[in-house]
Amino acid sequence: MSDWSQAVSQFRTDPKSGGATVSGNRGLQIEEALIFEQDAPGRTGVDLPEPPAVKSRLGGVTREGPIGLPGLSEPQVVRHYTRLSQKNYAIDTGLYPLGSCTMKHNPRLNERMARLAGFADIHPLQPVSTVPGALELMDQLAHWLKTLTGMAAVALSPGAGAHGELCGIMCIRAALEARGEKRTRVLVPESAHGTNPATAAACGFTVDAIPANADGRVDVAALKAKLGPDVAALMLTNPNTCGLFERDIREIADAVHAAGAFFYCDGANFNAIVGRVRPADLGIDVMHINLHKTFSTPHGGGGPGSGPVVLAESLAPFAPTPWVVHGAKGFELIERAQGDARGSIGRLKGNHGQMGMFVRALSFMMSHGADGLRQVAEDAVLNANYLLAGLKDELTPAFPGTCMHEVLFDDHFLKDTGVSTLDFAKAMIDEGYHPMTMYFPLVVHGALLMEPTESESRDSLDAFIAVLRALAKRAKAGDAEYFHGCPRLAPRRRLDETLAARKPVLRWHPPQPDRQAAE
Amino acid sequence: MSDWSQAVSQFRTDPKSGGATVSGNRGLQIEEALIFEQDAPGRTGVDLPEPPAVKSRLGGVTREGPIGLPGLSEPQVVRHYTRLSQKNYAIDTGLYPLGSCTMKHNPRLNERMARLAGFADIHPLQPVSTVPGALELMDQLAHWLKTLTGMAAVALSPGAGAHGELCGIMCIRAALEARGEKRTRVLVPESAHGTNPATAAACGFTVDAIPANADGRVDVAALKAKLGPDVAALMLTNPNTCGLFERDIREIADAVHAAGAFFYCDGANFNAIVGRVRPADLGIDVMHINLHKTFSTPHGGGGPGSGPVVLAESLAPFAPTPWVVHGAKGFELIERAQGDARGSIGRLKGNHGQMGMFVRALSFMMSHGADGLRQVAEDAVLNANYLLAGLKDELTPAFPGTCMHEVLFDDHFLKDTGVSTLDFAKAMIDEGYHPMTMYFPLVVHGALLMEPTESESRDSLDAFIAVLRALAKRAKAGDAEYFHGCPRLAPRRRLDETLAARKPVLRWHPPQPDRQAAE
Amino acid sequence: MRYLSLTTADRQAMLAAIGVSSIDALFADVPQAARLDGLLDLPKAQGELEVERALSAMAAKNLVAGSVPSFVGAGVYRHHVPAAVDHLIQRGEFLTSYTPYQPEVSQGTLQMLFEFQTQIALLTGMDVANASMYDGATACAEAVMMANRLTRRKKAILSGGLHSHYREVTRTHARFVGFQAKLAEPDPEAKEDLAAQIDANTSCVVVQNPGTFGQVRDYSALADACHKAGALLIIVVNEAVSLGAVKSPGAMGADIVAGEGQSFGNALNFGGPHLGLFATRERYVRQMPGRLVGETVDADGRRGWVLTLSTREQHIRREKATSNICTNSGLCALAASIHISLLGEAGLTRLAALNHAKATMLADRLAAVPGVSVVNDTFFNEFTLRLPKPAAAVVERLARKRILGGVPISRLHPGKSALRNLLLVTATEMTTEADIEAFATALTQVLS
Amino acid sequence: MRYLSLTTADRQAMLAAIGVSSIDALFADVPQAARLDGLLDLPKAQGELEVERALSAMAAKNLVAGSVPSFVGAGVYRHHVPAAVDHLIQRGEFLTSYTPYQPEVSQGTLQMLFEFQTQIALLTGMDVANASMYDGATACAEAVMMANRLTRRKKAILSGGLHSHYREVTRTHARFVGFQAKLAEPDPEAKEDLAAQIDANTSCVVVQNPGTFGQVRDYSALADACHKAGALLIIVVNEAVSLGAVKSPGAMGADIVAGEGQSFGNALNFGGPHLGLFATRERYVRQMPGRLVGETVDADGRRGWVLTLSTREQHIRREKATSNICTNSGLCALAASIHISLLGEAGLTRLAALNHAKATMLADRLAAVPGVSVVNDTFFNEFTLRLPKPAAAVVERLARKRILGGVPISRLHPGKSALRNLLLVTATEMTTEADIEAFATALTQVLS
Ligand SMILES: Cc1ncc(COP(=O)(O)O)c(C=O)c1O
Ligand SMILES: Cc1ncc(COP(=O)(O)O)c(C=O)c1O
Repeated sequence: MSDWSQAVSQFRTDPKSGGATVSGNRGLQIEEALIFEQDAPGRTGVDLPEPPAVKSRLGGVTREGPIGLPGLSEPQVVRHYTRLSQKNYAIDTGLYPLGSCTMKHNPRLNERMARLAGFADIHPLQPVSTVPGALELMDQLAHWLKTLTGMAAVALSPGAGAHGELCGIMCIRAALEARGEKRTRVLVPESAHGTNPATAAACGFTVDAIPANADGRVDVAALKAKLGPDVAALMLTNPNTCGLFERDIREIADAVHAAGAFFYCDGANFNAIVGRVRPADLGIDVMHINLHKTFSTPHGGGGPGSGPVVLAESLAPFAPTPWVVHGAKGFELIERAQGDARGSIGRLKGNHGQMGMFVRALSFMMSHGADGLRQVAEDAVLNANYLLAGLKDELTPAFPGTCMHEVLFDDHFLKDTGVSTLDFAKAMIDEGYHPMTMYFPLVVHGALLMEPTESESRDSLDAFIAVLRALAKRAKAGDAEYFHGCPRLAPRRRLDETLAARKPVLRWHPPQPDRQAAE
Repeated sequence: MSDWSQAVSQFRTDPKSGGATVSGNRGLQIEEALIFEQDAPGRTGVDLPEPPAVKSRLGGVTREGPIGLPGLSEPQVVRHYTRLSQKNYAIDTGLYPLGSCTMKHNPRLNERMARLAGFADIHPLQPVSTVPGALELMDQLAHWLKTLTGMAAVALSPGAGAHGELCGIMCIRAALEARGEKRTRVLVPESAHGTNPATAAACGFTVDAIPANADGRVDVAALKAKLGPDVAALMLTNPNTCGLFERDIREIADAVHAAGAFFYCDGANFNAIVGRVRPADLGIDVMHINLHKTFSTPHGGGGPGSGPVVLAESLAPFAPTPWVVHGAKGFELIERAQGDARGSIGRLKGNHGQMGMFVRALSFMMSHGADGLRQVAEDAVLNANYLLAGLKDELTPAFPGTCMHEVLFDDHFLKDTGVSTLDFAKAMIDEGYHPMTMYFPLVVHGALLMEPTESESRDSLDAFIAVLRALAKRAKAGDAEYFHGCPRLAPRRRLDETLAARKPVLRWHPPQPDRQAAE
Repeated sequence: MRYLSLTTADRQAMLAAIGVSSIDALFADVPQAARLDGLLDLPKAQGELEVERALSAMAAKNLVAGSVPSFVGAGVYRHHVPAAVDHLIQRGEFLTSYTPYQPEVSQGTLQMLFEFQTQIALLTGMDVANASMYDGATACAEAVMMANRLTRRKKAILSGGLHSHYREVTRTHARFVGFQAKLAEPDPEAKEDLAAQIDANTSCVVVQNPGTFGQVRDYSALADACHKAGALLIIVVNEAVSLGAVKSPGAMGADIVAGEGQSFGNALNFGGPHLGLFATRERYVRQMPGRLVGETVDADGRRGWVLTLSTREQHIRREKATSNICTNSGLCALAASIHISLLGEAGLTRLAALNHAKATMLADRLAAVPGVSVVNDTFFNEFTLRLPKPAAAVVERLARKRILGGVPISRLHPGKSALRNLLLVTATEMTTEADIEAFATALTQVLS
Repeated sequence: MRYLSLTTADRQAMLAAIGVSSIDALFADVPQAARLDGLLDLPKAQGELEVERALSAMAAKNLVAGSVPSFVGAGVYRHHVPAAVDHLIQRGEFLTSYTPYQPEVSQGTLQMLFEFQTQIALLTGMDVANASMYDGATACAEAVMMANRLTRRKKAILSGGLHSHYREVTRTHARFVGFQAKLAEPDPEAKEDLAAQIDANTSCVVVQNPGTFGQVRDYSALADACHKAGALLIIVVNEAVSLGAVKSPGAMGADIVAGEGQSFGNALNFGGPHLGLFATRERYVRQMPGRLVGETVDADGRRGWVLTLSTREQHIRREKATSNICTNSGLCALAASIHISLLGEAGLTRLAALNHAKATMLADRLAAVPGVSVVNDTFFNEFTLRLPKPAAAVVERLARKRILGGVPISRLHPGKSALRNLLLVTATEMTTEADIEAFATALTQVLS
């Protein structure tokens, strides 16, 4: 290579923008090209034996031409993903106060348990007689979930919370059909998570929004006014997405039931009440549980999750297959909507659900026990209220009083500062914190929703409070420009989302021959 | 807490020194207190059952008062070490050109193999009859090492390279004693690693330095002049620490042997020749092998290593116990200097050596095979020479010609720039590179010793060359001040080593009560 | 409790700082009748050792596939996953992060997903792929619903060669979402003529390649037929390794590819979590479900990645979203992407060839067992056997001999007497000659 | 080859850039006669799957301690290591870094070692500890050599309660380094009077606590005796968990503590790698072997850590160094440090109490086996039994019953008939009541 400097040109930036190095790297923050840009033809990170020569049985339906995958060695691959990982924030690296997401500690024991060969290396379609331990585990998990919620049955197969919602709403529809009713409306509070209306709509229902009252809860009068013979269900999150317990929930449940509708609860916030309140005692008919929130199966940068759905007696017969049941000779697996399961809505997912997540969740539950889980709820709520207490005079709480496991602020404290909720969040990044959930729920202006979870220590909360207070002071002191430029210290500064959406580049393309020549 | 800002005061720095955040964090680079500063009494990260009540059998020899260990939860501990890890450079994160250290890729397969319960969960003192697979593994490893080196025997137990040196020199002394000779001097080239003279001295020998000639190799005439009846051994590194093959090595061996002395080879650089040259064919009598270099067992931030010693027929009877031998009923373990092993120097280490490292090394060898290991040497040498070719007109090679697996530069290219080798190295840190070995070997001025290993791709070398060239240009252009201030982008700027040595603070102490009050 | 960071003293001090006298005060909004005073009837907290022992005991009751010769496939495959994969996906920065909503501190996940999208697009021969779905079966249902939206039609024709779970999941959606799912008869010989069934209401035809009976077909003609009728062709791939050898769905003219990516980087896990794949043509991208990562630049002009086109998604569009999906299979996508990166072009094509060769050897050997014949004229790494007896009982007896002898078709399509004697068997690179011999011997015994 | 990053094309291009025609040119300095033209007689490269299968087959031949009731200790202990430990030590930034020579990019390792040094100092009751040695036995030999340097004397007295490996390693050093190692008779009852043996040439006395026969003693009086005679007291601890219950060596007046830290965070590993511990008084620090991490500040005044006092070490002092040690046991120290951090004060004291309670239960039960008596008047978690028969054969027969019944003293001290019937048995928190019962039953059978 005659001009070596080309070898690093990709990442070099304008020195004045903080990229004062030749390589574009900044100490341990190292730039990393796409795998496709690291290709050398023929190279591989996996050694496989020469395949024995056989006559092809593909019937001539063979791939023509190369796939286009790059060739890298194992050292390159390990380094690539190690470097990429270092560009992420994570619970393991710091407080992750993403409201509604319950980013708690993920115990490594659970990872080890999920990797036991007896769980990880069994096939969903090997004879049921060879997997009694797997069915036992599913049954145990079901037992814990039913006991914690007070519900009659649980459908384990949904793949995440939204999938659980789909499951619940389908069961409701099936129950209504079994009654011979065709109801068309589902009531959803304005503060609900987007999956709630999306689910209801996906199942063919009209979504009817119910407003919040001044203290951040369902307006019961408005709700009652909307109830009627065409209402199939109410979908309510409790504690709700403002971090508040719906204190009129039993009255709401009674009204819903009186109208002949079902009461669906979004259980994403179950962490606030686990072990202290059983949803069944609140009049709830069906609720999904995000195992990847309350029961700590890792989020993994976007899944996998697991969204079991607990069901009251009235909805239990409609639960999707497969069912694990206690048979004469031990556990049995009913895979089809027949026999005992003839009322089932049928299959919602391939195989038997997120087994790997079941193991982790059960390991979490067994580790905590009945006592520890109750303490989880209490500590989660205590931590959120401690944040509220530490911040309430500097930030503006959206609603008066205490909160549950998460605390909601609005952007009043930033009024006339020229600093937006987004700017404030980006300044938190430079301070070493992942921002809270922003602009959600939609019911308050410029929402900042913070959920510390029970995992955080008091020291950790103290430091977080100190930083947010200092930032709020700085914003109020008129230093808007500072905020507009944040983050400055993260792997990237603010990214142009508009450009991304306007001219979508959703995959890598090989450089055009002419561009290549020019380079 | 009335003044929240105390919660982050520990890490806050002067804004002008780049620490422009309240927390002292810089985006994903997060400050982390000592575990002792995160204590809460009674807290623990391990749940153990209440011990059954028993009558103490400690005879009253019980601990008085608290130990002083801090109490942290598991989430805190996981975050603590995750954050600490992020303050390290590693092979997994980038090129690690530390000359003489052979920082190559550490395959994860080897980690998995070492953790197989059949290797990791067996006790060194459980009956030998219950561990035939362990002895087989040791025997296999010995077979590979003997075949690769052409030597008659191997002592597996030494804990690292320096321990292997001790083993080798002790065997030489035992052999001399067996011959009834008491020789007192050991010859060691000036370029040798510090462990060589330290080892010889530890075994009671006088160390006699031999100079290098102008082309970076042993001055054979000077060597011969030093040989005599009181010389016990020559300790030579080959390829030597200048990255050069001792081309007169057979002449040297002959001269050493003619003088009745033994030829010890420091095998730290075996990576350069594995599969292409057998040390036995060079006339070497004994050599240690750093499994944590050539055979890729991970360095782990300072060990554990493993330093098996291969021995010629003449020294084999003196090898330390334990020995794995082929007995009538399969493998046997001789743990004492008796029977066949009656000439053994005895035990050098507890138990049977670094089994965990043996598994990793054998896994590495089997993965590469005879063909792959030869390619390792070739690629290691090729990569080093490619660096030399890419840098030789900008930096100053210490010696003319090509090199072996590492390339040595001196600091001539920095002459009159006001930039030292150390400054240059610290600038590399900002560029995202670990510095090379510096100021070693001692035979050239301001040495820069670079060993890329076979793991690096050509792209990686190209980028490295480009950066070093740019830095060299910058130094020559007179920008000394830039270099003196480096690193600026690492977790810490230059650390005051003089202060550390002058007023050693080697452990944490609880804050003094009066200081506490003042804070 | 090892996972809780507050001490009793902390709790007291914090309650004081909050200004309440007890934790109960913070639960004051809970209706009196719903407050649990005591503990629920569940075990108390346990240490790691106890939990480990209890769960290990459960795990030990299962017959581990890797401990015996195993020939079970049918959409879930036992491939060798390099050790580096599991090592890397366990890095806390990947494992314990959320969906990358804050791109400045999520570039790791975002770049990885962008690479994953590209890999899947290349493998399937399509323009774009999303960042994953729950699994192949749900991806299939979503593909049908996307076709319904695109064509504004409401009838899907599902091949008899499509995996029964995929058919059932789609049928469940059809009932509740409100469209028609026409399920063709199970078709072991892959002779069905779906083109003939397309009508003006047909939004899409769904075929699987290799089919669930193992047959390999070129669906180019079917693609033409679909397009002529204004319908879309959806091709399902659930053995993703086949894409290293078999003509890609894109090359056949598929409009949407729905698939299962478990074969790359993911363990059997008794069926989950697995990895839904979803790819389509560029022109359809705004009707795609799921997350998409796109390239952009930051304030300094540096390349970077963000979640994009979110106006399709529930958190922006709510009831008008293309799907309700939120959490998907990010970490499984990472595992797959790492495995594909390790394989590269050379590794994947060899892996596919090796699978095919092993299956061929298996087929030849089993065909020699008296009474056994191979149904398939074509296959990649699995195929259907016709036995002289009901397959379910045979598999049960093989299991007692510690051989996992494949999937009886009756497990997938119960109650169909014509299929009762069919057995689906699979070989991968993990299959040894000794495994094949053990299987053939045991099968001979069981059948005689 | 998966670990090599150069392709054939790369190699060609690079040779051209270097200006040589073939790779052989770069090996031109190798004497002709020593050049290997072909490949050595060793197997060729193998894939992960093949290597994994071969090594797994070897591993499967061993009796895994955790799969049976196990009572083997004698310096290597089977404790429960929390899953977080192995997870964290496998992070590439710890696993694949070198000795922290460049402190600015090694603060992770350095801070961890500083914490480790503090933990060990606290546990042993000493002022300072180093960053680790190879293992307990080599640490013991180094401690003796350090005492020799400090006292300028050359005679060490080694207790009969010191682990035989430690005694032998020290003796090997004595022979070649040139000092006298006086080995007291093995002393199951811990009745020896070493104070009486101290003379004007004695540099140190080395005792182990708990001793290798399990006895616990307070060595305060011996410390006084040593100091009066100008000698040093070295206390060896090889069951580090005992420090959670037993009076610390520092409190007894030890000058140097050498020990084995494997009990914390490290697996049995058939005996290695383990973790040498080394602690001493502040005034002796400049004669310490091994790495030391010290606190300092950086150019911005921020606290940070560096390797320090390197003028003791081989890379600076060469033949005048305090020891030749270079690579030590960094990652094992990390594992131990994480485990100790997880335990904390509360966890460690409980762990120690639990070990003691289990051992007490075991001793009471085994003492009830006909013909068996407990030798010890005191113990922590292991003790010596006197059997009516040679212990080695008993252990062999127990192993055939799948019980690892401890270490026959004859394995540590062969050829001493008085010790032939002695058996050293150990209990830890891993020992269950069922294990104890199984052991007692089997021992009863074997002895009857
Ligand atoms: C309140 C609420 N409901 C539903 C969901 C959707 O759950 P999932 O992402 O598991 O599909 C979420 C997830 O963030 C949520 O916060
Ligand atoms: C040339 C040389 N010899 C000896 C050693 C010492 O080896 P170890 O650190 O394994 O004790 C080294 C280690 O860096 C070395 O480079």
